[in-house]
Amino acid sequence: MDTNTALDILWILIAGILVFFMQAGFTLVETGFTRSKNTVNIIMKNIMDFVIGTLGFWLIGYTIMYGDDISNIIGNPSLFFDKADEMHSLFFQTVFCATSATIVSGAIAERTKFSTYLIFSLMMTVLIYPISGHWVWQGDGWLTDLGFIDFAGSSVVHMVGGCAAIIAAKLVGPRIGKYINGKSAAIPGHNLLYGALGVFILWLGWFGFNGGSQLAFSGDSANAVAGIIITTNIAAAAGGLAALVVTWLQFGKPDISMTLNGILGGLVGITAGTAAVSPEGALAIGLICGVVVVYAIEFIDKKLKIDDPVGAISVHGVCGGLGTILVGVFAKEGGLIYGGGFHLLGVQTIGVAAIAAWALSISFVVLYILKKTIGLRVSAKEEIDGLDEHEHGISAYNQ
Amino acid sequence: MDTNTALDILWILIAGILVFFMQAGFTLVETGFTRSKNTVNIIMKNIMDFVIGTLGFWLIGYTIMYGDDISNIIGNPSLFFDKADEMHSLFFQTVFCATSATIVSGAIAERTKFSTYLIFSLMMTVLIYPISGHWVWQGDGWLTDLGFIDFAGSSVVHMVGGCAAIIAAKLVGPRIGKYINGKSAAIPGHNLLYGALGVFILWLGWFGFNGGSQLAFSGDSANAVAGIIITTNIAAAAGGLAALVVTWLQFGKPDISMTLNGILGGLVGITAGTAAVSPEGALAIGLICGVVVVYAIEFIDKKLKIDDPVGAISVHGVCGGLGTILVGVFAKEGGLIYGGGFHLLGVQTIGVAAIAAWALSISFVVLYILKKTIGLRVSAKEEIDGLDEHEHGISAYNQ
Amino acid sequence: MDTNTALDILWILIAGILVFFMQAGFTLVETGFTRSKNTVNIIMKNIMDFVIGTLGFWLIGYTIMYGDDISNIIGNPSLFFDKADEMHSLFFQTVFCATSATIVSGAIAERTKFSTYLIFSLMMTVLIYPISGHWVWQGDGWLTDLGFIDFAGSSVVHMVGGCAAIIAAKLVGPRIGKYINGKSAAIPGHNLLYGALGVFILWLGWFGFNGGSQLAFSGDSANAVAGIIITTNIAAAAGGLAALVVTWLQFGKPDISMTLNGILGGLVGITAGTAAVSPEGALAIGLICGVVVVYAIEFIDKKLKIDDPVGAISVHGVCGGLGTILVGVFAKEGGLIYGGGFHLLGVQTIGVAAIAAWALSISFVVLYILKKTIGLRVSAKEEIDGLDEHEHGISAYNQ
Amino acid sequence: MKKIEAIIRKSKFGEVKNALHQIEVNFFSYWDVTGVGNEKEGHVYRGISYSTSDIQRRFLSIVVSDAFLDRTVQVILKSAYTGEVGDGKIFVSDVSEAYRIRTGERDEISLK
Amino acid sequence: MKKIEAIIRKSKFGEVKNALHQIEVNFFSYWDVTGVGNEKEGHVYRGISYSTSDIQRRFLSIVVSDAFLDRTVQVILKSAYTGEVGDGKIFVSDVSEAYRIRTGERDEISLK
Amino acid sequence: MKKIEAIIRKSKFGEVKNALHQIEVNFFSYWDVTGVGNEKEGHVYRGISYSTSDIQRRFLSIVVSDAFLDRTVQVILKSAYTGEVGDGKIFVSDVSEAYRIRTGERDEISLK
Ligand SMILES: Nc1ncnc2c1ncn2[C@@H]1O[C@H](COP(=O)(O)OP(=O)(O)O)[C@@H](O)[C@H]1O
Ligand SMILES: Nc1ncnc2c1ncn2[C@@H]1O[C@H](COP(=O)(O)OP(=O)(O)O)[C@@H](O)[C@H]1O
Ligand SMILES: Nc1ncnc2c1ncn2[C@@H]1O[C@H](COP(=O)(O)OP(=O)(O)O)[C@@H](O)[C@H]1O
Repeated sequence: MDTNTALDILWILIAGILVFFMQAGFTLVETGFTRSKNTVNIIMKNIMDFVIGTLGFWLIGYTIMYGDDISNIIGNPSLFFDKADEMHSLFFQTVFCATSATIVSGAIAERTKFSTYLIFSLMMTVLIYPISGHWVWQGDGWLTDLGFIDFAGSSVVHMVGGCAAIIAAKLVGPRIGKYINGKSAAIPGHNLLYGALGVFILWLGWFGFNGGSQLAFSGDSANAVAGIIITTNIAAAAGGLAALVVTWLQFGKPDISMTLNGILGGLVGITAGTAAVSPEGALAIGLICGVVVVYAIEFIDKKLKIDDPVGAISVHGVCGGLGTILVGVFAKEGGLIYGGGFHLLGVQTIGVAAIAAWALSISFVVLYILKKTIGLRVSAKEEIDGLDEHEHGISAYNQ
Repeated sequence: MDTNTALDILWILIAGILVFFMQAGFTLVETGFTRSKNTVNIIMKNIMDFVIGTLGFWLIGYTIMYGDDISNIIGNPSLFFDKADEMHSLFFQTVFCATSATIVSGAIAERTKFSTYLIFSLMMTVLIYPISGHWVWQGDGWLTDLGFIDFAGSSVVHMVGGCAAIIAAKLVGPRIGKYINGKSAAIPGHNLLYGALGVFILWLGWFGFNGGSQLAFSGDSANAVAGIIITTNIAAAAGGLAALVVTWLQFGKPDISMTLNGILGGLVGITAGTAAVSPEGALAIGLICGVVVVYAIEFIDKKLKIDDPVGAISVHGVCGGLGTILVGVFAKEGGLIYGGGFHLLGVQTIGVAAIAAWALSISFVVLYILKKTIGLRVSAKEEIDGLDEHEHGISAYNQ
Repeated sequence: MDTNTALDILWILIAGILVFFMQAGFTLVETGFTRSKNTVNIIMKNIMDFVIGTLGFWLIGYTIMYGDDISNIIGNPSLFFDKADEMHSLFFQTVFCATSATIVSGAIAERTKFSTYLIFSLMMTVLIYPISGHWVWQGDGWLTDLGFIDFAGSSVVHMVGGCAAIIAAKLVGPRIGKYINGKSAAIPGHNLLYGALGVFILWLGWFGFNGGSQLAFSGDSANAVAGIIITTNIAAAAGGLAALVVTWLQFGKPDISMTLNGILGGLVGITAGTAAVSPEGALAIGLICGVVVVYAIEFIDKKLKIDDPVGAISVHGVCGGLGTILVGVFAKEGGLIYGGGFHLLGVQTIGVAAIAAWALSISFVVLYILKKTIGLRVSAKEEIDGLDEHEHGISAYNQ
Repeated sequence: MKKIEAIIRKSKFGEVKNALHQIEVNFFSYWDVTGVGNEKEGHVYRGISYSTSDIQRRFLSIVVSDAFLDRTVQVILKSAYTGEVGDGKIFVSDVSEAYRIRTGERDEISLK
Repeated sequence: MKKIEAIIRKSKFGEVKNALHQIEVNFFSYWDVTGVGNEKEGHVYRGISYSTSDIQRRFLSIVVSDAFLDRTVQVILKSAYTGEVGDGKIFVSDVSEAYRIRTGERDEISLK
Repeated sequence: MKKIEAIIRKSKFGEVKNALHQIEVNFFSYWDVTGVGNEKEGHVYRGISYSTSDIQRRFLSIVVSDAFLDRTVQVILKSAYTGEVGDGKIFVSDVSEAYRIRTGERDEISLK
């Protein structure tokens, strides 16, 4: 193998390792933003996510996504993927897939049956995620043909997770005590330091998430990756700043949980266009997502009355879709403000709509069946006592 | 230096940095699985492990292991290793050595004298670990000559640590309150989130541990490393899945601490054969280790009545040995199920037996002397009050 | 781009990502070493640091530091840095700048106004740090011309942070209850595990901090980086060991918080000379800094009566300056003990004095103005109740 | 004046609190305790099944005027009830003096 | 002998403790409780503004001889005072027996 | 009925609990408190040596029928004893009413 190819593989593997670590970040964020009586359950869901993702994606998910194209819609599935010279790719795609699955976990935390969750997680891994992924990233998918840009997965990974999350959170219903006489109550997370550490780890992992999606490092890719890391970092910072300022002005205090969500919103938002926009564009996308995430959380919580303990729907669903569409505005080539007209913007919107339609409808079908069969939700007693005691027989914190 | 060599060194350094981070993972796992009154002590042991490992291995350990061979048994020792073009190797081997030493810490947690532990840790670093390591990895050792395969150290690192751990745990005796009328009591860990975060960090570090052991990246090594990362990841997932299923069936609840141990068991088990087996082989090894670790923990706890608070003996000792032997079954070249006959299996078994014999006997000698001289154990009062108060004069958690 | 250049950029980016993660380390150390009622505030300061650093350094700080030289004093500022082939450099320098800013946060923890802190953090980013940085690292600065060696920033990053910290801690005054009848009281940190995890993460990041400062990896740089990682690691270990021994002898118990500070002291100390000294030199520097940090903390606390909850002034300020000067003693080329005479030692001392003078005086001016205008400190009531309740309206820990 | 000490299930706290508010008992203090009693809880940890009678509970301390005693006790008896072993206990004892720190008011008047 | 139970602001604990030491009340136990009362605390969490009357407080339990009762109560009334809603309460009740475990000493003598 | 409040060393809790079980006192509640008293604990933090009289203790609250009072006190006195300063205290006071929430049973019968 020539040195350039080895260099490319090295970067993809390292980036994949960074993305792997995001699982720890998600675990921390979800744990920190929920109550201590459900900590074991949240940990278990996040771990098993990745376990199922690893096995399921290798078993069949990878080829559904990246196998030879069938009618621009789906890859040709084959079992136990085993091409020795694509192992780095299998790894990188596996950690992406697991990210998408894990997003749902936060939105339905503190009330969902563990066994049901595991089954849904498997469906994400082998069905929901790979199919829309194929449309965009396999090379022959119909969205690729249209010219749709989702560089690292604002839509393919995050919005798909966010769409599954909103369906799941709606079907499973709000936590007991969340809506009292139709008014939304605050249920503060039990350890905001865990939340913050989780966000730092996610931010770290995102350099691999976006940078690795270049899928190369040699030649011109080196500068491209450096540029991606800068746009990623600027958007994250801008998202955090925007959320801080908005909450400070609106509630009189700089709100930590919103600031953290703002950072994540900025990261999700830049993911689609990270390679296509300038640092200034990244600043704009980050600021927009940081503001939007605050209002989206309020809207979903207070108007839609969907109970999303960690804000996963807003962060991943809303900012994922929005970030993808904004590529049509800020892309240096083809973006609206660079004189590219409305073409790219249109394509981006179509792509977002199509992926969202797929993810929403298939999630609904799968979850509705699960609801009617084994059920989505634990009993009220289990929920009030905490899932840790009943589902796992141990509490996370002892003497 | 040519680019390929630089690329190799880059990978080795990055892998070493990842392995370094495993120290934090061990600290978190051990802390989380024990009681809060001993947290400072556990942190200090894990930190000083690495401090001693760094200094001792550089001082003399490295040359005992990798120095010019003397009778296929030991390297030619020299002080203050200082070859400018082997510094990447010194670093990579140092972090490995520290891993081996740190394993013992968990098995004897909550009751061992700090000063004694430091001395033993030094002996691990400059004596116990480097000698058996020399047999396998220096190139001229007698096990290398036999054709023994332990790619990244299931035996050399983990089983050696596990063997020292069982001797130490036996000699130091169980914690007060662990066996009441001969029945094993549960002493739950004080923070399972720390345990889980630790496992994530260890899993992360293991990509460096196994992948870095290729000791190269250029040319064909790139695909080899990618393959290693896949087998590592699959075995970890399989180990976690197996432990989850076993505990769910057996105790009626999916047990978090066993699932975490199952993941570690899978990782330890695959370490020897990570480069030699296929993904399917990794799946098998992971599943086997995930099941075995559950029963090994029960056996050691309930039958042998050896008190190992974190399961280090089972995870590192048992799965380390087992994983090494299983290379004889699953190795694509020479493995039993690939028609390779019993030769490799025999060699693997001999190697495991020899290394275990060395580690068990030398650990016994060292620890027995320590027991009879300065003593292994704190007083009952110190143990009941917690080591933090008496050994370090401060508790880990305050207002 | 040729492969060697790509390799260089790869290393710089990876090193930068590691340094980024140090922000999480600082957050954990500062949180762990302070009281739980101020946790949200500390998290917010550390996050906003990095947010401001990212935006401010890109906006103008980078060119003030690295822009075309004006009279050997300052770079030629220009807005919104956007050179496509220097993005890796912008990233690497941004994370360095944020490190310098974040040091101050710890020294003034638990009593400082959040809004004031944000303004000061911006001043660090766009004014204080870049100017002295220019003198040493831009290539045409007056200290570069003198032959001053500060390879990775013992002075440029850490001592500058430490100088700002001492001024800030002095001007903001001690925490209520810290000095009772002129006697210093102990205010133990609320979670030493966080502190330890933070130190592990900082140690991890330091491999990128020092290793990345080679700013290349191809050719001879590979071995140079490996050597840097070894000297970094040895100095850290030596610092921890020295602090452990000193506290054990002096207070009768091995003190965890001093041991952790010793490690950080060793890391800060080696940063200037990491590429210039031998492993033995690193050992010496680490040991010296580990001893000095213990006494410096005592001196600042008990004699100067400056309240520095995390020891930032001693770790970063004292060890930063000391480590830089010690290059004049231990540098293999030009160092005193290698027969290089007093020239280098003199240059190092001048450099340290100049940078300290700059950082102390400009920090004083900025902070004095802030004190007289919007004020540095929260009200006594806010401080006693905790900053989390009043500044952020939420406590970090809930049920 | 009487002090009512109620040891209840944590999961029933919300109901008890609402019920108290409904009869205008708006002042009390509570904290978490471990209770030892008839109830046993089964756990499994690392392959060891064990049952413990040390169970997390919430302890409420409420000082009321004599006139309020009965209805307060009744309301707790009702709202903390599940009927399963482990519902907890209520203890009543005398309080001889009471003060509101803010005003210095004494006894019954300090409880309003 | 009397048991004094004082529920005070956490931020006033230092002052109360010093004041108690000054009148030589050097023995007591304390823990953190949540208090429900007149005081309300405003919070914002994720865009939801809410106010809670569940506030962190410190609970002091002090057993004193009858002779010490008055001055102890007075000292707490004074040192825990801020004048704002939420200063807390003091309750006094009878204690019939007291023992020092170390010596087996009983009643008043065990309190010295 | 009597309420026994015992403030003991955390490290003695296991023994006390076993001793109570042996005389069939199987019902009580406990929580962790900080005790201020004669005992001093030396600490060093970051080079500052200090000694504190604020020490972690366990607080047991046990309501028993009058008949059980003596033996319960005796058993605690014995099992919590080390002889060193800081063993703790036992306080006894009257309880006028007791209820078992599960059954509504009152007074002595609710304590069985
Ligand atoms: N005599 C007692 N003194 C103090 N606390 C008690 C006493 N009896 C019961 N409790 C508390 O009440 C809780 C519930 O009692 P338990 O015996 O489990 O159920 P039940 O009252 O339904 O029989 C116990 O866990 C304990 O906290
Ligand atoms: N009747 C009571 N029983 C037990 N605790 C009480 C009672 N009344 C007040 N408290 C405690 O005292 C605290 C302060 O009381 P609050 O009504 O807020 O202020 P104030 O006493 O100034 O009116 C409460 O949070 C609660 O912990
Ligand atoms: N008068 C009191 N009121 C409440 N608690 C007390 C009282 N006296 C002692 N205690 C508790 O008992 C503990 C032990 O008392 P201490 O004076 O240290 O030891 P000893 O009883 O052996 O002299 C104290 O830490 C405190 O928790």
